[in-house]
Amino acid sequence: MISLLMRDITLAMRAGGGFGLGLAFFLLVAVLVPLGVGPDPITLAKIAPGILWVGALLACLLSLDRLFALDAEDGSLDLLATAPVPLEAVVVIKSLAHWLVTGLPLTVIAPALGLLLNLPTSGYPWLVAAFGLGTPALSVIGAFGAALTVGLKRGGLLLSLLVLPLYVPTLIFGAEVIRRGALGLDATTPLLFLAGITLGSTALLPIASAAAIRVNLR
Amino acid sequence: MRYTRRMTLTVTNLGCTRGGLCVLDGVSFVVKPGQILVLQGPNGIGKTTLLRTIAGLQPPQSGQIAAPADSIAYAAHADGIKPTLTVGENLTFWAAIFGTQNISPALAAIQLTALRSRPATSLSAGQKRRLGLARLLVTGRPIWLMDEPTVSLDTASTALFIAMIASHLGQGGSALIASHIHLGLAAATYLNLTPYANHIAPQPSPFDGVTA
Amino acid sequence: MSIWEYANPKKFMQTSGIVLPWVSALAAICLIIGLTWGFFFTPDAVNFGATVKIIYLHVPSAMMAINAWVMMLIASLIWLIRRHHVSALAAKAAAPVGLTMTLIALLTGAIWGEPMWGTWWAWDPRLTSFLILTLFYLGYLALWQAVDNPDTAADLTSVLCIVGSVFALLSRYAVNFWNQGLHQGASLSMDAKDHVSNIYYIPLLISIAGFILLFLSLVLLRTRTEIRSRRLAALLLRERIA
Amino acid sequence: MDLGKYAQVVLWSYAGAIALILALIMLSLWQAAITRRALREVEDRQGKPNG
Repeated sequence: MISLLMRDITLAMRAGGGFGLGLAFFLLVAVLVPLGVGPDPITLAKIAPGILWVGALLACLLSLDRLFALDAEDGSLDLLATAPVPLEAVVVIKSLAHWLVTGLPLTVIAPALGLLLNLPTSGYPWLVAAFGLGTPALSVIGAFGAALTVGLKRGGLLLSLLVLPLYVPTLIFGAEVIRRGALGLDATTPLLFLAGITLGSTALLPIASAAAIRVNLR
Repeated sequence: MRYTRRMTLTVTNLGCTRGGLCVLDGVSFVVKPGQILVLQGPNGIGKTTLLRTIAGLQPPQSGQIAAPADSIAYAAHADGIKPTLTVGENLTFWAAIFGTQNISPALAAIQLTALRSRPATSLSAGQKRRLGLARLLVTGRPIWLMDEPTVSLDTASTALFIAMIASHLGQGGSALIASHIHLGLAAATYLNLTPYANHIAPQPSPFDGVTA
Repeated sequence: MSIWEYANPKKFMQTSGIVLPWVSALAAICLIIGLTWGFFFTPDAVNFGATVKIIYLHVPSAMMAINAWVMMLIASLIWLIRRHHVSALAAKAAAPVGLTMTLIALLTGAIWGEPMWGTWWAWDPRLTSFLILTLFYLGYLALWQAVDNPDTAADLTSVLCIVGSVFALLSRYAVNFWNQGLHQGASLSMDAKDHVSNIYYIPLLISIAGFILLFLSLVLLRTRTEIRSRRLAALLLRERIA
Repeated sequence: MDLGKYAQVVLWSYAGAIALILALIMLSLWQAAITRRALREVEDRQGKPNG
């Protein structure tokens, strides 16, 4: 299974792998919003948690529809399905690879973008904690959406419509953690909810995703 | 490498569907170790569907497929090769998935050792096909299901393919090949699927008897 | 898991053909009685004035919006486990009705809230969770449209419905967390019927019954249409290959 | 039956809700009719109504 992880990461790193895509998009969102909303630090500070999270959601969504579609096109998905490897494990590994390539880098550069949005200093540790615990859920839930739409023609748009409502709990709790952190309050409760959602979806969703892939391979 | 256990594939009275439509019905055959069975029939008769059903990618509509667990290796039209990875990386990946360590014998068998570190994008269609066949070698599984293996292979590669198959059979392996052209394999038995094609009988639909 | 199980759409068509006229007639009666009684013959509430009359639309539609999704969930489970085509098509038929009920709940909730909250849309937790439910309905319907093979579509939408239900529940409580809530308190609580004094209570019961029967008749009608279109597709398929 | 200052609110709610319900009913009936007509047409063409 490690070989699948390594392969997916090398694929993402190689030319055309789309490694920097999510990061660039996230940076764009963090730059465009102040241009749209105006430079006033107070308003920016207030909306910073929400903007960072919505930016992270969309950045993840960007690279998700290729998650299974690439393998389906060149036949790897069929061969993986007949390999001695459970499809659920394949889904978990691909979600992990997607997180390492997209979610983790977002968590690393999020503080820098927090500066752009004038996030209060007390918010930064909570920002990193929220992103670290929340972005894996984005990859796992996104993988479920990608599995549902793997065989479809215009799957990309449909994927967003299916996945964004599923992102709502992560978005709300994630933004809440940063908002409370920014105000200097203690944000462990929403953080625990966030972690709970991530762990729950990582444990259960791959089963649904694998079932969806099997249906699509039929 | 010798295939330790004797692996026989037995298919009895198999019916399979494509897009909800029953294309083949009542197909029965046995592939013993050391045997090749070539499925023949015009395009669209359901050769690929039959192979996919036996490989387990889709449920059969009727009939049974009996084969020891983990004994079937499936090679489809598409070879599952990542263009941005090199030949060696592609094969090492598939070897790791199937638990094989060393890929050099497989590379040697299809004479791609020289291209080991070349990215797969620069391979010709024939070389890609040979890499797909090499993948079968690294699976270590005795029963090969192959869908049109000789497509886009030139004469030299086809000869290579035949030699590879022969050595596979020599070690107790077997092969079920779907091909609309005659492969010229000496030890092969041929099965024409036309009699099993199912376009005459009307499809039994769950919605029969529903009227306006 | 054979391709189709004995679920007899033909028998469903016969029984639903008999039941449908009665259910729709009863639905019409209940709706007319419930709404006219509620609209014309109930006094103004002490702090709500005439707007109390909107509960006869908001409460039943809100209830049906949620019950429709629950029904779709059960139908999806039946399809996945027992492969009954009728239940898969019933789930597909119920989705637009559930969506309409959600839109009605949103519309009446927003309009009703306007005098109290001073704005047309106040991001109140309960109304917001209906907004999220609308997104789930849209996603579900879009997935049905996007897949051509009906059996694959039924499988995929069933899996989506099951996963969606869990996340809809999660969103429901996450939304509470996110905003302390402007929603009407205990004096005339939306869902707890026992707070409603009885002069409003009887017509409310009737209109709820009316909405349930309306939902049933629409789902029966739409399921029959889905079954007929599947029958049509099967006949055309035979024609094409014969 | 004086609706007081909230008349607008109540009337708009009822009008909107009833309009949505009627639209759904019309859509469902229309779809039912179309499918039924198409099915009858194919059945006549194939001459075997019970399949």
